[in-house]
Amino acid sequence: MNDSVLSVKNLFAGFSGDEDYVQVLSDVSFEVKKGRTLGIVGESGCGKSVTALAIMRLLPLPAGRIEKGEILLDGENLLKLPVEKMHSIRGKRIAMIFQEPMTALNPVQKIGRQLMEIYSLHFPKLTQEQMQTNAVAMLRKVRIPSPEKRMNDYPHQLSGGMRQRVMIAMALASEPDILIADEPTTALDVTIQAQVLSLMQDLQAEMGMSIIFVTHDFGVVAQLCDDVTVMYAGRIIEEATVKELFASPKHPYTKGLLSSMPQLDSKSKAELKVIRGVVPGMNQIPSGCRFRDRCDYAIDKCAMAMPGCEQVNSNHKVACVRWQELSA
Amino acid sequence: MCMSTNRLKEAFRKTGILIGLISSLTMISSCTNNAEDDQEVDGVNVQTVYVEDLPTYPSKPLPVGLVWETNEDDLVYASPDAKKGGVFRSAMLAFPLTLRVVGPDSNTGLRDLLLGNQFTLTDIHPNTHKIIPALATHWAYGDDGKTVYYKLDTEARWSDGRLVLADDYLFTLDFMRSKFIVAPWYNKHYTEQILEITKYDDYTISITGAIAKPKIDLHYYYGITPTARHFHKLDENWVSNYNWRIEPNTGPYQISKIKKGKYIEFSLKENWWAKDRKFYKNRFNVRSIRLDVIRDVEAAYRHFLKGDLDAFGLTMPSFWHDKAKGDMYDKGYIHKIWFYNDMPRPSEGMYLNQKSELLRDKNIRYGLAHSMNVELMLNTVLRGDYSRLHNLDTGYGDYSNTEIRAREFDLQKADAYFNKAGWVERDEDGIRIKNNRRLSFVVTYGSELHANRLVLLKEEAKKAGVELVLEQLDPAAMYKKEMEKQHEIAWMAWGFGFHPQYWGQFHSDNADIPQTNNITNTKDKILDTLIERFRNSADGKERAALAREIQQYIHDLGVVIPLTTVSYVRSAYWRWVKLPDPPGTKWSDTLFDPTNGDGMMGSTGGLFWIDEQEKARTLEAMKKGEAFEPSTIIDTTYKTQ
Amino acid sequence: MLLRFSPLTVRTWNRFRSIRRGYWSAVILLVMLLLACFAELLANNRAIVVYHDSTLYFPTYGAVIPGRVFGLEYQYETNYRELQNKYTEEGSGNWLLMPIIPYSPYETTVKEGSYPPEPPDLSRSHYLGTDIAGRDISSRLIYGFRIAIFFSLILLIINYAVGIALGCMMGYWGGGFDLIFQRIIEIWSNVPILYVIMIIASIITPNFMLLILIMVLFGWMSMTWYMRTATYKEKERDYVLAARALGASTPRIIFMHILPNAISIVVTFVPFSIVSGISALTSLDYLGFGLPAPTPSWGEMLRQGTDNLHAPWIAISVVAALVLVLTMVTFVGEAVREALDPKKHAIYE
Amino acid sequence: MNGVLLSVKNLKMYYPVRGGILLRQTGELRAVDDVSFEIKYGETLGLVGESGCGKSTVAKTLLRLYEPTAGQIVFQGRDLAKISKKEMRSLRQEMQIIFQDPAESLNTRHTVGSILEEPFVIHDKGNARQRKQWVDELLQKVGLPADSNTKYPHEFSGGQRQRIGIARAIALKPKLLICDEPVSALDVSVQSQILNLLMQLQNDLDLTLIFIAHDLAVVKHISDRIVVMYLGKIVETAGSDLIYKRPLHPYTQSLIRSIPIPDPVQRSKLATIEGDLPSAINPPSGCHFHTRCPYAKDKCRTDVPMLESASDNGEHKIACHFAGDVGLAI
Repeated sequence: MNDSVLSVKNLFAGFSGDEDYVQVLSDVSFEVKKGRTLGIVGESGCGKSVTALAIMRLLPLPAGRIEKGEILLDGENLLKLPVEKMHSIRGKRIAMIFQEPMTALNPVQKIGRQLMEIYSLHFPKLTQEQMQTNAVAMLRKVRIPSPEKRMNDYPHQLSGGMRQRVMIAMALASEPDILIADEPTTALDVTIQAQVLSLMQDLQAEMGMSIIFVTHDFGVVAQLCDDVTVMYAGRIIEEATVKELFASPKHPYTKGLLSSMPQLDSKSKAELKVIRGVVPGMNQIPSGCRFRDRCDYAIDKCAMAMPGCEQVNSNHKVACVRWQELSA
Repeated sequence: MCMSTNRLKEAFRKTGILIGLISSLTMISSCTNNAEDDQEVDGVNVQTVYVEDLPTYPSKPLPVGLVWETNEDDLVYASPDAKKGGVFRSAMLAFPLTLRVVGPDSNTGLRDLLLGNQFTLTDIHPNTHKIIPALATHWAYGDDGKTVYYKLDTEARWSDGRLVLADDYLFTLDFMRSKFIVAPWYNKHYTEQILEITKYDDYTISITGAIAKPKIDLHYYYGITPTARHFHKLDENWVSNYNWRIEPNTGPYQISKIKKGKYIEFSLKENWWAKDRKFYKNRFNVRSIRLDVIRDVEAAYRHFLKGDLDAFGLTMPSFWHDKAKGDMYDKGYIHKIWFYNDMPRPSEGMYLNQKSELLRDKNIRYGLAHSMNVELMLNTVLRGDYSRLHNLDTGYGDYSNTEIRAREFDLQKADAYFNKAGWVERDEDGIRIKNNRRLSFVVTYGSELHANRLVLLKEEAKKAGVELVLEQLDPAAMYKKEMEKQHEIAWMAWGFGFHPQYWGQFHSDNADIPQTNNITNTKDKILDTLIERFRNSADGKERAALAREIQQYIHDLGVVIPLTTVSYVRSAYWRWVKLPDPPGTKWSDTLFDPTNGDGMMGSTGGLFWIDEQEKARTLEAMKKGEAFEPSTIIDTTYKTQ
Repeated sequence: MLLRFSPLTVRTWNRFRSIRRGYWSAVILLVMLLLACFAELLANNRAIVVYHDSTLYFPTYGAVIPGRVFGLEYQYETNYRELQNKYTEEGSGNWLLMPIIPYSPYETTVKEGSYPPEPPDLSRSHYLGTDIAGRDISSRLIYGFRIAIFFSLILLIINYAVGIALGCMMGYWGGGFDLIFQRIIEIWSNVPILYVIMIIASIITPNFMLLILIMVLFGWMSMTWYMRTATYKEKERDYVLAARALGASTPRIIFMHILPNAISIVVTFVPFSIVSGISALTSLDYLGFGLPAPTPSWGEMLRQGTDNLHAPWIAISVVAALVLVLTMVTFVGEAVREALDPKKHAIYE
Repeated sequence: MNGVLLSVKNLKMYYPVRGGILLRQTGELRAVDDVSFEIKYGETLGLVGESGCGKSTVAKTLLRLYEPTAGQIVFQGRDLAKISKKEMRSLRQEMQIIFQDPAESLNTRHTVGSILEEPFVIHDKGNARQRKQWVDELLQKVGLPADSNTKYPHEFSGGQRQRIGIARAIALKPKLLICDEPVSALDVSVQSQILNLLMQLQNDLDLTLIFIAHDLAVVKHISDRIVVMYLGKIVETAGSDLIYKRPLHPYTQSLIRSIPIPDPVQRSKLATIEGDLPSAINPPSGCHFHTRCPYAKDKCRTDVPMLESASDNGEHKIACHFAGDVGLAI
């Protein structure tokens, strides 16, 4: 199919706490393909944000640490790059937007200035006027009304949705190859979320970058993504194209999540299907299959070893020892 | 605090200022003085004539039958060996805000040098304490006991060459009474104390004071300094106009260079009119005096050690004992001198307020006196530098009763007195109690310096069963409290004067009244009579006898526990600075004042000289590292105790 | 119910213990504090035990025992050091035990033929020498420490009591009350405290409590400010709302809910308040506006030391003591803050 | 099952907006502006809208956690807006609230035992032994381990903490339980557990629920009736199935259409309305929604629409000048 822009291979990462080291990512591998959107789904604490940060090499030091693995951007291992080189990749080739735009924007600088700073950082040859023009154009591109006027606003003068648009504008200003979006719409209302999502779709169509979209919302995934990776407790348990995954989820966890969500057209007041128990903390993960505590289909074998990813078909992988008999 | 006269105020001020100077001053020279350079003055006006239309005063006929006196008989105390020349280099802690000697901001360190060059009518011989001629050659006394007639020296000249005439003295009265000088104390003194100055001719005047006094006192209390009529234009701008004008003077030196904020230099006048007068000959020897601003005493001392200053005061124990050591001393480049003088002392003591019921009991006062281990204090915290003050009025010559001995630390005597007063029992802290009351007194004091001394007394007093509670106040707050008679025991010292004073401090007229000096609240009929007789007598001998009697009486009352006194000055000086023998006078409170001295306490200054050959030799030797004999002089010529 | 520390508290405590220098500083300080409480047994001119003619005496605490009791000829307090010498000479079986430092902080001792200050002299048990009044420096250091630390502890307690009470009220009630006190605090905190204390101290001689009161008068604001903010923040939180929804009364909300949550802020500030208390007292004493003589005081010793640099043992002793104590308290403070709010210093490459 | 438990009439709750050093009132924020609705015994009323629409304020005003500016809150025949604080305090046993963030709403310094005991302590019920027993029962009721009472809230996961919050809310056996976004902060897998628990407790304890959420799917699942709010006003109310199947107000329509459907096959363009929620301090004139409404006409800019019946039985109400016309536009 398409060639991959970014591929993550056997990534292990974690944090040292007060007393011990907690491994957060365990053997994470996936590929991002050119011009496509990869959704990373999972509940809080499953490691999806850490994955995003690890790609940017932005894990907070000294606690955070990447143990091993490779992150290949066009075949070049980012983890081996010198720090200065990484600086020029960040923002330029891989850009990132966050859940809370307010905290990602500098509160005491006008947004125009912050946007122009991106240009001066990555396109130092531009004149001041060109930067100004580009910045306004970029704001217009993210559908901010009267962008010339907005250039002079401070972040707090904008609404949440507007701020997220500014973030997107800043991220896309340098025309990156990859945009990492870490739950960019979670803090927004549905109506605004819808606006932002459709904006991102349009921009992707226009600019052709790949997107890694981190979210916990399967609805968003279904609407936006081309490929999906489902994470649970620091591991990838299933990956497939979006249609494949929704049509025939293989992992009991994926299935459980999908069926436990109340749907608009489901029967009101009916008891919902649930996944038993709670997401385990990173330091209380069971041996073997990490989901087996909560899995209705767990058998002794599940406790033996961590199941590896098995190919369901060319577009679908799953990490469950019983996927075949369960889908039968 | 007993500022009853102009001179005393001067003296008092001066003492304060000198404390600063003594510890920091002394001088050396930058040997670059080509005699009479042009006056290099920085923003200072050297013009001396501002008044064209000189005030003149009418003269009266001189009364007949005056008996003119003079004094050419007393011994000269300057050294015939003195050589002229050299620059005496000294320091001041701050640059003055004005060159005026009266009016706002005039109370500067420089004022001493300025006044030391403004002669008065007569001086006092610092050893015999008799009157000697200065601007006046002869004097006579009126029958009223308060008027003195003066014949002026016809050769006396202002520094700009003009003659000093009777009108300059009469003008002084106008000047000092003027509101333009903004000096209320002087206004008052020259109105209330000095009643009249009369001109008889250009060289004869008389001064009439307010109260009859012994003859010598009349000079001391009513003698004045002339003021140059042609210099002072009195108007509302006087204060600001005269900040930086150099006033003509009659003394040996006049300001010759000023660099504002940096230094001031005085030069010896050529052909000074009094240079060959008996008591001024061989004095005022240095050719110029250079005063640099050095803002810190420690820094000044370092300059001194480098040879930038010629002498340095070591009266403070820490300097004498600890800092004045090392190579420069051991190799004899710098000499040290400890010179005992014999002059009135501040009356430092613990003043017991008899407003307190306990302190009204003489036994308790005596007991307290015997509980104060002043001897231990002298030998420990004071390092033997101070001596016990036995009589509050020490150093007044005839006026001091040298028989009186302060009550010594004696627990048995203390015990006896306290027992007599009924304080026999002791509480668990070992303090005496009577009717549930502790024998405890609050001692109010005003200086951090005294804390260590008091602490020691406090601990020792415990042995006698007395508790002292220490209360340190800011000096102003302490003064206020004492003036309101709110203290129990005040640790303080009265300044000294020409003669002791008693009415203010011990007469019952001033007891129990706020804002008077009787802070012991002494009310004693017999003492009152003695004091009144002392006040009313104009006979020096009688007064001296009365003073001694009063001192004994006050000692017997035991209302003050005399403490300590310093009876010397100490200095270090470079070996090229030479001193006469004896190195100072009875009344010398510094050996290195290049001018006439304060005039309040005799004509003591300008006795030393600089030997320039010696200086060259010394500098040469220092370069080569050759040593001289080290020298520490302890001069006890005038030591009394 | 089972007494059980909240795991949060336990974790905080463990974290605190794991910060070694803070933990050990705290331990040492506590020991010092405890020893200071019994300073009379460490440094005193009174004997700890006297055995005289078959009777045991314990003179440390309690009334003065006059010399006569031990067969001496005076009525004032026994000089136990001399008594000890006398016993040794007599060999009569009487004995006494002096504290390690056999000097009170007040008494002047003189050595024949020299003047104070005297350098350290082990043979005379002046371990750190004497000051310019001939008083034993080690003894004065110990008592000075006791005064300084208790001064700052009491100051802290009163300051915090006022600050917490007012701050809570301001934060909880808000409105006019808050507004008025905000302005008062703003104005009041612009008063230059040190100058005011100096002025007051020069008019009246402050004693221990008075000095504390004066300092409280100008020192309550900072805690008020923090508590106001904390309360303001806490009272908007859902658990307070939840308590109100349950019908909890205002006092219950403040004391059961807001205070325990806001208190961690207070705890963080405690060590630094102690440091500032000690420093304030020391500087006041240094300038001569603190506790009256002859109170043993580090500030007064510091001034003696700087005035008498030729007697370096004074300055060295007191500077070392000050640096040691203040550093240790600061270490504790650092550790407390770290334990309560373990923000790992994050950097990004 | 049929009587009215709570009836809200013309409820207004304005926050004063203050400024300047003396904090003078410079304006007001109309968080709840003339809201009326009724809840029957045993019913679940859903309250939806974007953040800032005033739904949470309604909840807190009902409990008198905020003082209403005007209007009536008639609960079992008594107007809560008028009774004294003391009376209100005892009435609080009858109505309870669950908050959005269980971490925030539980005092971290208290053990679960003391948190659950607090309602009894406040209302002075039972002795220590009884309370202990009640706490155990509560724990069991919400499905928490029996040994939870000595633990502290942070030792639990988000879902469990919300269970603690629920246990505390039902401790005094209230009639009305207000759920203020109880599942918004929870993980997807836990959300359904809590929803199930709430529905089960409603059954067991005859609870009447007010369920507030911004997730229409969740609200629709649990509610009998739904009230849609926009800028402090009710724009539409109807039975939950009806409002989903036949939303009449353009705002409700866009809300529904904004929800991403978890089905990649049904992918459609999402965005339906432009712009942001206007400020409640200076709300738009006329119909507050006109600035974002694709059908807005002149009348909408001037006249405020009333909430009027749009169905025969009066169950379906809508505040729109052109209800009939735009209703078909979906």
